[in-house]
Amino acid sequence: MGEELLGRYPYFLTALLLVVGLYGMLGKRNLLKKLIGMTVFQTAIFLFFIQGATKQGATLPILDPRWGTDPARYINPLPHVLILTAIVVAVAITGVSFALVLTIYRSHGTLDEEAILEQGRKR
Amino acid sequence: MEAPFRLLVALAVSPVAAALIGLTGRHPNIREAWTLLAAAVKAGAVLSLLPEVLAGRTPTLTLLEISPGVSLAFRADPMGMLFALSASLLWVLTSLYSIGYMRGLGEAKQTRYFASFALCLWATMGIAFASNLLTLFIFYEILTIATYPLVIHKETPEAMAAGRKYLAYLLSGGLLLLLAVGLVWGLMGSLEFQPGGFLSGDLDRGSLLLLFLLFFLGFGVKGAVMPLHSWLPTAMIAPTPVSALLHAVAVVKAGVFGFARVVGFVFGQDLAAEVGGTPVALGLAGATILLSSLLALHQDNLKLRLAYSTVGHLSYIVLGTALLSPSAWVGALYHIVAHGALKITMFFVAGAIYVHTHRENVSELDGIGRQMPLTMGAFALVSVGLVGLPPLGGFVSKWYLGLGSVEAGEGLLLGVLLLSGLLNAAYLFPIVIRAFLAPSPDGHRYGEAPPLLVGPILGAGALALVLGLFPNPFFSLASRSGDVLLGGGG
Amino acid sequence: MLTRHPSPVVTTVARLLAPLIALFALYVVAHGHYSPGGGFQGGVLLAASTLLLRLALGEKDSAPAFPPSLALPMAVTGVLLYTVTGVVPLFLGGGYLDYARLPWPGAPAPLLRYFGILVVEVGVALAVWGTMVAIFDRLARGEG
Amino acid sequence: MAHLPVLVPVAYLLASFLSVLGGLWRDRLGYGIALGGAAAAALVSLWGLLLVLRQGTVHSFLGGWPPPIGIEYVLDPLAAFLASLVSALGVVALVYARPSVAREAPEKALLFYPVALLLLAGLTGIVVTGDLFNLFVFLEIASLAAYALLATGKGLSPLAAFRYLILGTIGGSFYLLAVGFLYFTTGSLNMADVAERLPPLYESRAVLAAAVFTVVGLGLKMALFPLHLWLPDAYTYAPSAVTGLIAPVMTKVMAYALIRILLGVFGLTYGVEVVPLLPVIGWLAMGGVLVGSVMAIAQTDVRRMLAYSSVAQVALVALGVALANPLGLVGGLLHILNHAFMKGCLFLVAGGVYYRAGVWGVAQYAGLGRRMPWTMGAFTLAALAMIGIPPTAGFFSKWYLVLGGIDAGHWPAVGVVLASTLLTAAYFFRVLEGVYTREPVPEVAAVGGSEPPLGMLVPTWVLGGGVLLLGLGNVLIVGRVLEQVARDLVGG
Repeated sequence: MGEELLGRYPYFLTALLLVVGLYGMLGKRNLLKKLIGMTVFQTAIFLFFIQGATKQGATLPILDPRWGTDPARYINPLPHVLILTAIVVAVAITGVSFALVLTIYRSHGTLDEEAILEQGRKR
Repeated sequence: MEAPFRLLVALAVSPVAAALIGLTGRHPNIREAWTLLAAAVKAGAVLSLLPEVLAGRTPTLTLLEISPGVSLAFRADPMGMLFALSASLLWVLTSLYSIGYMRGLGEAKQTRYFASFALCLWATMGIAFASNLLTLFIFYEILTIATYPLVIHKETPEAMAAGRKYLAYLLSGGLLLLLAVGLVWGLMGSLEFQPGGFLSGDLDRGSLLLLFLLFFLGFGVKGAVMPLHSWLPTAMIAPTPVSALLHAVAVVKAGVFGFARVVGFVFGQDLAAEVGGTPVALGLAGATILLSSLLALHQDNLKLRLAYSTVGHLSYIVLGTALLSPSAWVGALYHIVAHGALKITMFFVAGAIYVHTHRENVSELDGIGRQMPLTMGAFALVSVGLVGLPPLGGFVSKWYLGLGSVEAGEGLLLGVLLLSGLLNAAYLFPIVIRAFLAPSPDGHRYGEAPPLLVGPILGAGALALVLGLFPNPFFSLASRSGDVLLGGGG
Repeated sequence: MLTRHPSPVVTTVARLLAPLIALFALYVVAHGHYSPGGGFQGGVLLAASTLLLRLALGEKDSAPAFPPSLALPMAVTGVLLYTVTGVVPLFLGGGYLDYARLPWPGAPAPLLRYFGILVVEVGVALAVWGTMVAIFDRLARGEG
Repeated sequence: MAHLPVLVPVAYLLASFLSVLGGLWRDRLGYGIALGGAAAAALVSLWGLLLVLRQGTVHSFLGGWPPPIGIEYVLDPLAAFLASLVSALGVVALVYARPSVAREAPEKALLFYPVALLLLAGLTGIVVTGDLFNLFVFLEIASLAAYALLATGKGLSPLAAFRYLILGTIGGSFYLLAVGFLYFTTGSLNMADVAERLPPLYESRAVLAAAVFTVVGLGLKMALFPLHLWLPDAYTYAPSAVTGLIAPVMTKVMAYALIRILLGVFGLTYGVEVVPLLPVIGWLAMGGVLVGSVMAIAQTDVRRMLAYSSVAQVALVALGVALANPLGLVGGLLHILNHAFMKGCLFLVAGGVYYRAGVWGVAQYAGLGRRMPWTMGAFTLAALAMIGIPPTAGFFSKWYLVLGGIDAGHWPAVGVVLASTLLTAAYFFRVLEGVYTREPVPEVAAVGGSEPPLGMLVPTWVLGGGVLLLGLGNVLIVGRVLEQVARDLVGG
């Protein structure tokens, strides 16, 4: 049992980060803290992909004359490529969310969700 | 012209008219001309189909597929013809009357009124000629929606409340029907009407009974079978021509007609008897006949009294259908026509009195018969018919209904019919007596109503008389339908 | 609006560092198609060099190095470069991004693939560079 | 032409970037390019639909690499059907947007059209891609564009968009997580390939995790009850041109993605027999229909009412899928199409009313029937269709859903579909009563309130007329496209 847990520690770390991120996104009232939570959340998923690509005793997926084309010698490059794309997506989302946060701050003067809603109701 | 084309004309003329009415709403004369023209064309088209139907042919028209394996399709069989003919002939009279009534009262939003009216008649034709359940259902729902603007026509809070009640009742009824139609499709994979029914006898009895009750309740809402009737008296807030044509002929009859269609062409006599749903229908219909007559006795408002009377007479038709005996079937179908002509006359009279004197309560009608002799004379005549005495149309249908209940061995129901005849007399004759014999309370003398109102009254009254003296061709349509379904009658 | 950093140490180091970063970025872009690197990474580094100047010198003084109005058109041009390189083979009977079908007379397919991907990487680099700078400029000015 | 499927999203992308450049130079050029690109994409999609129906599914391999190595784009009947729907509605919305954006968000006009095209690129990309990860990328492109567009309104609009962004990102990330689990268990990202490799792995816990994350992630994106909380605010505060573009198609495409992955990749057996995913979705959907409709009745703002109604209607789509039989799926898919037209029309009407009368409130719609007869005529038609009055389109999706429910013997589902009719009637007749029987409120009477310009009225009626034609012609779509699709996905 203990060994099984140890063998899967990356999963648990991923899950932990996911939960931390989710808490930030849903539990915090400050919009910027929500964004921080979102970044943690996304990073957790990136790490999940990266750890899934690793192999014991393998190296970077660049053709090495010593190993030839033996797939066991190279880590799986595909998840890295996927995550590279996912990072681009995440950057774009973060950019848009920064823009949104700025707009909100300029029109409401606060980043506290409840306070903004209160203002919105009054108008 | 080919028969299918005439069938198409009979159907399509109304929506076209509705569109034209909407577009020419600013010119009342042109607008009313469209109504009259459409009514005339429709009646003509339906009449032109009559010889072929009487000759035993069934013109059909299939438009387009609306669900895989089910088409928007129509057929003019005797039963549908009977309903379509009565509705379209009475539309001509109602159109004339409407113009007199609406102008007499200076009503607002007449464009919406006439356009909705045209749409209602369109839906009624669709129901009459539908050759499968889905087509019937589609027009049934269109009828529900098209009648709504007429119910709320006055736009007073009471009218709006009546409209909501109307929608709540009828849309719910429509849902039961939709479920029933869906079940039929699920069970049989077909929705085409077949004389004698198309539901297979091998089906599980429980689901058949459920199906029968769903159909009964679904159509029963529109047919105002108690305890589903309460929208109808409320809807009497609509202008009188609406009450006359829709709440005595088209809408409510669509309910009972649909029920008859389902009993005859979906279940068939044998299966309907076997399933065991008919006692429910008979019981509720019988109770409705008596209760509504008793309630009618208490109504001082003339239109409400007529409305309760309508509730009762609709159940005559339900009763006749559910008796499953040839004579009762013929009587029920004939009552669709006969009651239509009788009741529309009565509503016309009520409306004429209202337009002319602004009175709507029975207690205010003392002596009015002497001032409006033609109007009240017609009322007196059709009262006799509605009670079921010769020589009017009501006698023919009640006679066959009575005969049918004897055939079916339901002596109790014969008693119900006779008792209700007495009750009819009890709530109708006092009106006539008051109108002609009681002294006028005030000195004000009213003359006869305007010709545009009196004309249709006399026309409808005459039709009711003709239906008693010369029952054909309606009677032969009814008995042909009975022949096809139940192998006998008349 | 960002202003010039008061310390000459910061401004000088930034001005020294920025071209080096940009140079390294070009190397990364150029190597992307057969070793680690590529348009995206290179583009981010290029953006980093620009942003370093922006942070140290402020928007006005860094404008000669990279005019703010250039960012959006550059980003769009980069994407177009990518997309057009992808679409051209489509009209020449190949698939989307099928570089072997690029219309370069006489060039063998492997060479076409080699340069096709390079063009795409350059497009990506431009797009990333432009986008990052555009986002930064807008946020720095406090626009949504 | 073998590469048709790629062309649609790429056409949008190209047009989007060109229209940025064009728009920087001349505002009208930017709009012209955007509209031209959208029209071209719509033509290509429709052509693709005809081609696919005649010749069968078209596969296209990016870069010439066949799957499972390369990314594959697939134009099958379902994809072609949805791509046509999305792109056709895109054209309608862009035509409408011109006057509407100029009125409601003039300062955002420059970037509106490129971002709208980006949204359409994302949506059509989701539709045509045959690759799980590529779907994620398009999902996020579409969502990003949607966040940006929805934030352009006034008042709480940016906050609503921000909340949508947070929840949408959770949804997208969950989906990405699901893709990760699928990739690590099957070693492939191609949908068809994964579908082939999955059956022996049905008992794996990783596959279960993938399925659950897919349902939750895409459920968030499609606003499946109880994950719909972002939707009402987002739709309420956005400019009408944006809702007119997003409301009809966005959640539907997400529903499509769910159908694709749940039925196409995991398969019916997995979703029903191995793990009761579809039944659970069914019960959630039933809750959504009821809650969404009841909430819609309680609203005083027309946009909010329509938004809650969308929650209910998307749930109807999900319900059709969850019935897991051909008739139910046909109903659900047909409802995607029908609801896009009905709800699009209603939102366009709301925008038209705001354009002329400056009001959003249900109560302030009073008396508009007389002042804007054509606009309100379209509203009435679409409202009747939403209720499900024959022969409008809405009736027929209800009809197939009821048939599907009966076929499955799923009586609660049948009851919910029927009950939704009454609830929908309740909130629409509330509006219609006021529109046709009351006098205009003073603020409306003061500004007049005539018909909106033709640029808005024509798109509104294109959708309104579509509601009627789609009803009468539903067999054309059901018989030629949907029945085949439903057979392929759920058998029978």
